[in-house]
Amino acid sequence: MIPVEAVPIPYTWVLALSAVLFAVGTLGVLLRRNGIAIFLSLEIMLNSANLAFAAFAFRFASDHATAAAALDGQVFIFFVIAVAAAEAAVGLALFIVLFRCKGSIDVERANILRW
Amino acid sequence: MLGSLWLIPIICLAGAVFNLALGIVRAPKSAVTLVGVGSVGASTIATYAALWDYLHQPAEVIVEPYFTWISAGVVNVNASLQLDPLSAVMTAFVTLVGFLIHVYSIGYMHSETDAGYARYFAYLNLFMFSMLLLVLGSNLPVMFVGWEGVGLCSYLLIGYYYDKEWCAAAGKKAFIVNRIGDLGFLLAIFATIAWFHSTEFTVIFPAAAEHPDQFAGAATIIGLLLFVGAIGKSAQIPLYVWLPDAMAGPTPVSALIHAATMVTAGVYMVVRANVFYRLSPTAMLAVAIVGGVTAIFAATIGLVQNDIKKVLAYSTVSQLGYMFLGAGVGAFVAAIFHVVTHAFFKACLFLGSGSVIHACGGEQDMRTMGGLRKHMPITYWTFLAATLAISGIPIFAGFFSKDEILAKAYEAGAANLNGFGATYQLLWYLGLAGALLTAFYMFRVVYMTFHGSFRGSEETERHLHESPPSMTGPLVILGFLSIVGGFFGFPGQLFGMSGLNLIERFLHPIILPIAAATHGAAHAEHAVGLETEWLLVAVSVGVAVLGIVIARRFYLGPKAFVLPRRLAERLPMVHKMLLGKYWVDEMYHVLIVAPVHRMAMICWKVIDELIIDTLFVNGAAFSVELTGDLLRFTTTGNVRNYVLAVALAIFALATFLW
Amino acid sequence: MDQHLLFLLTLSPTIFAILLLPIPKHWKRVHRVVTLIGSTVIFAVSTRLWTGFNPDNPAFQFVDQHQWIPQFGISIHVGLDGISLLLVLLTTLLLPVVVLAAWSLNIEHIKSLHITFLLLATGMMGTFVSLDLFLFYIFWEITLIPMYFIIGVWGGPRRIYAAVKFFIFTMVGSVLMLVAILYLGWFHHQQTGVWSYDYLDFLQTAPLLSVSGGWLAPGLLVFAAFALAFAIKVPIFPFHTWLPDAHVEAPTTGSVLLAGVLLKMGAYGFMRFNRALLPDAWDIFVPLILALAVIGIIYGALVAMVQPDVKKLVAYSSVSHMGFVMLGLAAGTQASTQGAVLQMVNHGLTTGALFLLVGMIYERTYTRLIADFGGLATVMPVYTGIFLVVTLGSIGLPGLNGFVGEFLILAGAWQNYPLAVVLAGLGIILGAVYMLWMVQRIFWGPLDNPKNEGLSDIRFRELMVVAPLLVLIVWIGIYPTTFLNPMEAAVRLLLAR
Amino acid sequence: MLTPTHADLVAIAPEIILTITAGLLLIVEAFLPGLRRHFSGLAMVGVLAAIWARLHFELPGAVWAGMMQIDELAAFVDIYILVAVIFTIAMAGPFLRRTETEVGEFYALILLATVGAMVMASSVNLLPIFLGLELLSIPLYVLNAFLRRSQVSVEAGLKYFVVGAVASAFLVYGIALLYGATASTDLAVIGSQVASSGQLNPLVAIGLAMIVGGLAFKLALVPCHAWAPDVYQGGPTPVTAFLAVVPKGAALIVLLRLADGMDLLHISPQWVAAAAGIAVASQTLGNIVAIVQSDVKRMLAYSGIAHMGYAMVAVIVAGADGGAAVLVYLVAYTLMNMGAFASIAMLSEREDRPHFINDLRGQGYKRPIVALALTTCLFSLAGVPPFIGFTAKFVVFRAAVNEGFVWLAVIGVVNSLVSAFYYLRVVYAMYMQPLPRREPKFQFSFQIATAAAVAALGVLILGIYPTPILEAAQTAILVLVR
Repeated sequence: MIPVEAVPIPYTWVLALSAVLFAVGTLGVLLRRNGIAIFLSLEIMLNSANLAFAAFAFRFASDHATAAAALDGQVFIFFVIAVAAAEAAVGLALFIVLFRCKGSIDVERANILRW
Repeated sequence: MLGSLWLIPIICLAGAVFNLALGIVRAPKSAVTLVGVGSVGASTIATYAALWDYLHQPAEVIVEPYFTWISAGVVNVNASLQLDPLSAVMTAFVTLVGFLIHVYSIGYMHSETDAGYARYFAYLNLFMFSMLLLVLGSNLPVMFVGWEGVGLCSYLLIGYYYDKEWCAAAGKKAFIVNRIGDLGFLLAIFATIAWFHSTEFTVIFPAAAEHPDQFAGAATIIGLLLFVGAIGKSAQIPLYVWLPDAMAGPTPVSALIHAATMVTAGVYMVVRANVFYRLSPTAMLAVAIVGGVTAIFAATIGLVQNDIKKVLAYSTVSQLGYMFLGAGVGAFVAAIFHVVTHAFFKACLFLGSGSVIHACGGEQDMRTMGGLRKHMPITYWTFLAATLAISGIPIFAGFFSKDEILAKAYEAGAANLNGFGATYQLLWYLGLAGALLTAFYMFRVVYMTFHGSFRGSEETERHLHESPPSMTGPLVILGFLSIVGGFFGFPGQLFGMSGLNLIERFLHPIILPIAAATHGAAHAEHAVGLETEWLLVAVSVGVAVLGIVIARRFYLGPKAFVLPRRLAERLPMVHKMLLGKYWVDEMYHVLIVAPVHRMAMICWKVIDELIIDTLFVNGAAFSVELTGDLLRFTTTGNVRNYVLAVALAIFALATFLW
Repeated sequence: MDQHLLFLLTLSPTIFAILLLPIPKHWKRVHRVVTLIGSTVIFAVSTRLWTGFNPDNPAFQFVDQHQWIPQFGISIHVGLDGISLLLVLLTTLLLPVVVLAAWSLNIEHIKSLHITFLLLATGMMGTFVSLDLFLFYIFWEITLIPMYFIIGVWGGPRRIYAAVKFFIFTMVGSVLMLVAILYLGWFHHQQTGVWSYDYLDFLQTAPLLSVSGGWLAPGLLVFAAFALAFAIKVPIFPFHTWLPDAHVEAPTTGSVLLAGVLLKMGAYGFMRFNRALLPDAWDIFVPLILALAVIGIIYGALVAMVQPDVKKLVAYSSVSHMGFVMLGLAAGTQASTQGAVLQMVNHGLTTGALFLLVGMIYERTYTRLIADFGGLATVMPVYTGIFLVVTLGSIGLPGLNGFVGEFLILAGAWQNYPLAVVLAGLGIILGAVYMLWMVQRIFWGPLDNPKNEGLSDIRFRELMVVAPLLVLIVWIGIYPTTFLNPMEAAVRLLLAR
Repeated sequence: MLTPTHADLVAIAPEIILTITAGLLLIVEAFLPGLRRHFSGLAMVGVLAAIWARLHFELPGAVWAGMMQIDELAAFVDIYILVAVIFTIAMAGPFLRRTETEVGEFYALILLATVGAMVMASSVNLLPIFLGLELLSIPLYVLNAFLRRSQVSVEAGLKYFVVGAVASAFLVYGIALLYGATASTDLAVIGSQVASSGQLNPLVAIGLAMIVGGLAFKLALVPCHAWAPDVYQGGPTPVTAFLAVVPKGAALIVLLRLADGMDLLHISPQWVAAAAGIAVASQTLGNIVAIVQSDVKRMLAYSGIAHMGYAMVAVIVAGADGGAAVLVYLVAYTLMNMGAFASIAMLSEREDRPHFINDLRGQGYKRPIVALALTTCLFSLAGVPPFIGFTAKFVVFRAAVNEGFVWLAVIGVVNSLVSAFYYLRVVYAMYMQPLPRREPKFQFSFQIATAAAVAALGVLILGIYPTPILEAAQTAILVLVR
């Protein structure tokens, strides 16, 4: 059994993770053509933002001067989640309509409008 | 009449306006005649009344300012007239000759339509107005108004038969060639304003005369510029080309405008500005040379022309050359004197030719004439008188004036005027040669026209007739004047009594005495002895006679026309050259007209349309559209590209702001 | 009354335009009558400016100021000095003339034509009277839109190209002028701490702009911005190519106003702003302006000489004539400047009259090609006479208006730039060449085109159209003092700066 | 912990009214579909009530625990947004009737989006700003795809959604970073911290970049512009009009608050350079590409890009002058676009077809009023006096010159010169070209014509007498830069 002492995780790790997630999400949006996939990537981006909020809030909470500010970040997370949900609803609806029109949810098929 | 000089020109102007109105309402000829001739007659009377008053009062110069014409900054021009010996002489003969020619026109133009008739007299009156303004104006701009006015009228009258292409063209040519000269005049006015801050004769000439050193340079420039104007108006080399063409107008017009009055305006101007010329040897020499060369040059062309009016035209050019030669050698009075006498006999000649053309039904080619003497005696005799006058046969008017000019030229040479003695000497020879030619070609005209037998068609011969009194009347008067006119300037000095030379005495005051000048022309006064002068007289008379004899030999008697033909065959080149008038017109066309036209086309098609419009204006628009057409493809229509753009943009911005 | 006269006068055309709005389209005659009455009234009222004007007072008169945009120190500020007086009167005179000229035109949209025309009138007058640069700019630009429509709607075959070209060309210049105006306002604030775009204020501060330190000196740049706008309008070579197209395509109304007034706006701007506001920069630019002016004179004349289309010929002759105006301004002597202003009026009269006359012949034959004419003098002698008089006036025959202007300009310019005068003199000769050649080809010679045999001579209405212009052409030729006096003081003041 | 007071409620009365109206519409739609003809009227009433409320109650200033700032600025923006909405609704009624899609949702969504815009514009805290932004965006995703059967409409909706969602993701992440950097979501705090620090530390820089990117999407600034042409062309015209005006207004205000609060003009030359670059790029690309467009709506999209470029210049300058300039420009831009789009809404046959410029040939005499309105608005867009478009440009460039950005002003005016090209094209199509052989059948709608005419009148009158707008703008902006 390797003993593990309870050292608190530095918030920067979390931040790094959120950054990575954000990058992943962005790349996902950029690289995938399938509507749903793009959509999931979007969710990842939003949630990475949430992670960032959480990380910062975590840090601020640890400091008296900024303890009050911690709340803002945490509150923000909930709103983002809500918004993400709303976007999900609309987005899915849109893809359905798109499917009706084009028989596919490949976003590249939507290219009547250009130039 | 003094105090209301303005009446003299204005009457004519009123006549012109009135006649135009009459023309528009198609009034009958009688009314037009009344207005046209009447107005000129009235102004003639007014003139002589004014002269009468003038002679009976002490003042030498009378200036009548009426109102400020143009006044701004340094420019300050009054509308004002001036009567002094010079303008007096000019007005006197202008109105007289003008009136006679108006009378003559009644008969000559009777076959025109009413409207045309009215138009003709309107123009003629307008011309009289302008001409009087020209000679009476008391400053350069007012003179310029008349100057351009006569140009305009000449344009209108040459193009009187406007429905004939060549007439209109000739009119245009006259106006434009004159314009070139006018530019010189105009620049001269500007220079005068710059130097004298005035254009009044009574200011600038005395000023120049009093400070010769100060104004010597000015005198040269202004003098030369003025002379450019004179060259244009008085048809001297190189701007003489318009005058022969101007014969397209009705003959009375040729007589009035292109022989008697307008074309002598240049001489008038040079004499008017004599102070400047005497201050500037260069300018004076230029005048003399141009005059002398033109005199002989035009005469040579005159030798071979067959159109009677053309011959007279070239002789006019040549005579004007004599006048400038006179002015150029300092014989200003003689120049004016020749202007007057020339007005008489040349007007007479033109009117005579007019009456001949009239008789031959518009035919102008002398080869189809001949023997007209018996059909139209009055015309013949008056014509002969005038011819003798122009040839310089003693007691005829031309003799005195021309002889005086030649004598002065010789003196100038002998006295080595301004150190250009040799040149003046040469010019004298030219003048003498010119006299010979003049006598020759004038008598050639006489013989070909009036002597021998008629060479025209039977049909025309039957219609040959003497002209109506309205035409012969003026002929007689002018003929008479060209006989006695010379005695105004009787060369008294030859008999030791200079007093007899009235015109010399009368015009003397216009030759302002020049204050002691370091340079400038010393007026060559009697540089030669009396006997020399007599010798000169003999020589010029001899030359004239010689000319007449040759003419007789060539064109009269059994062997008529044989010799000249043989001569022409002997020297084909020369003959062709003379016949072709040295191809000057053609040269001008090649050297000036065509290149200008080509340049204009280049400016339009290349610079304007190609470079500016197509290349820059439309080019700019096109390039913008092209860019747009390229850039529009950045909006690919593929939403993933849009997202990529956003992402990259934010990435770039972040790194940039970092 | 007098203190608001100028402003009301400027607005009055717009008011008449509004009056026209409720009148039904098809009552063409009513539109014509109302517009004619309106413009005549405007002209009549504008004569009050003449009678009430004190020629000895160089300052602005009939000054009228209303608050407008106080935040930026912008106000409706109008006034007249001797220079603008003449131009305003020229404008108001041309209004009824133009209306009468378009009287019998059978074209569509008569109503719109008259409305646009009246709006244009406001713009033109406003440009000459405004003493606030913001106001000036607005009026300057306003003239664009109506003229754009006049050319584009009622113009010839290539009207759209011409209209757009006109619009864009003019705008090219004016947009930069806007920046220049803004800069001057900022500079005035720097100097005085006050926000203002008022001309009289700028007269105090603008001359302080530095012109030293190379071509990027603010003074020079501001000058260039103004100059470009005005140079295009004048037009100065090489910015002139919009003019022939606009003139040829535009209907008579447009051509007359274009030549008569709009071109003057450019030259006016040069005097009012470049010369008065930036004297130092002016001195630096004079050689350039001078050169371009002379080039314009000769170039315009040359190109005019070879034009097959009468209107185009007259258009290029405008380039040449406006060259004289610029020469007079650039020479900058009292005489030449007064001559330049007078020449603006002259050009307005003669060229305006020429376009009117061409319009008349066009109404009869529907062609403007010189080649289609010839020998018209036989069928329409009176018309020929009038045309000849106008032509002579424009080629500067003494006793007619053109001469006085050119004489003053050249005589004045000779003091400083004799060479330029000599070259410009060539322009005078060429002027005679192309004008008389045109006259010869149109009126003289045999009547060889059978189509022209039935042509009727000038009608009474048409006579009434040109009569006022003819009277002025002769008047200015014989007694220019009437028109030289009022501007004398103003010009002196202008040159004193 | 502060508890909400009446003041807080009253302060957002307009938002509340609109929300209620929206809800009402949905309910009525569900239970009394017979009343559909009156929906637009109902919505209109709601909007008018909102305006009344905004004008009637005093402006309390900071409310909702200082998250919102209901002051002159908020009032100004609210009013202009609501006016824009009035125009939208006015042209929506006949439009929906024509496309047989007249349902309550449309108005409800419009009103909700409006609420979002108003919240976004009057908030000084990133949280409500984010919420407002989403509340504004999500209905618009739907609205753009509102013509379900029209391919283009759906495509427009999709594109707007995808790009929009990504943009807001970036935005929210940017907010997170700013929050992390400054331990606050309150703009005032963030601003003062950054301004006092005198430069942008990396975290702030990246956060700012992301937020600006998010807003740039809404403003359709280069390079986040590409969606605009497609969406404008595809979406229903009333929505396009709304889209062209309202979100941009709100976004500009936020951007202005940021820039001004952080005093970016003075602390960050990079920002100035970048923003200037964006502005210039937007103007140039917008105008140049607009020249080659054959579809009026698409052309207006590009022109919109260009116009936001001009507005950006004012944002860069910020401060009292720049702020006022932004507001004035917004008003001008709103009127011009509403007029233009209203005219287009009427001068179009079928929604799923492009609105070709050539279809407008000869309309100047067929439909004088609308054509004149369109002409007025186009000249105004081109920045020709005496229309408000010129006044707005004047104000903006004046601000730029006064701050020393002469070169920006020069580029701006040159660009407006280029823009004249394509605006003129429409004008001469209408007035100088004959009707096409197959004459398009545009049915006349009094309502739309009135809307267009009113907008055009506003453009003209405010152009000639802009003083009130200027005054309002300046007083409004004072509370920001105080």
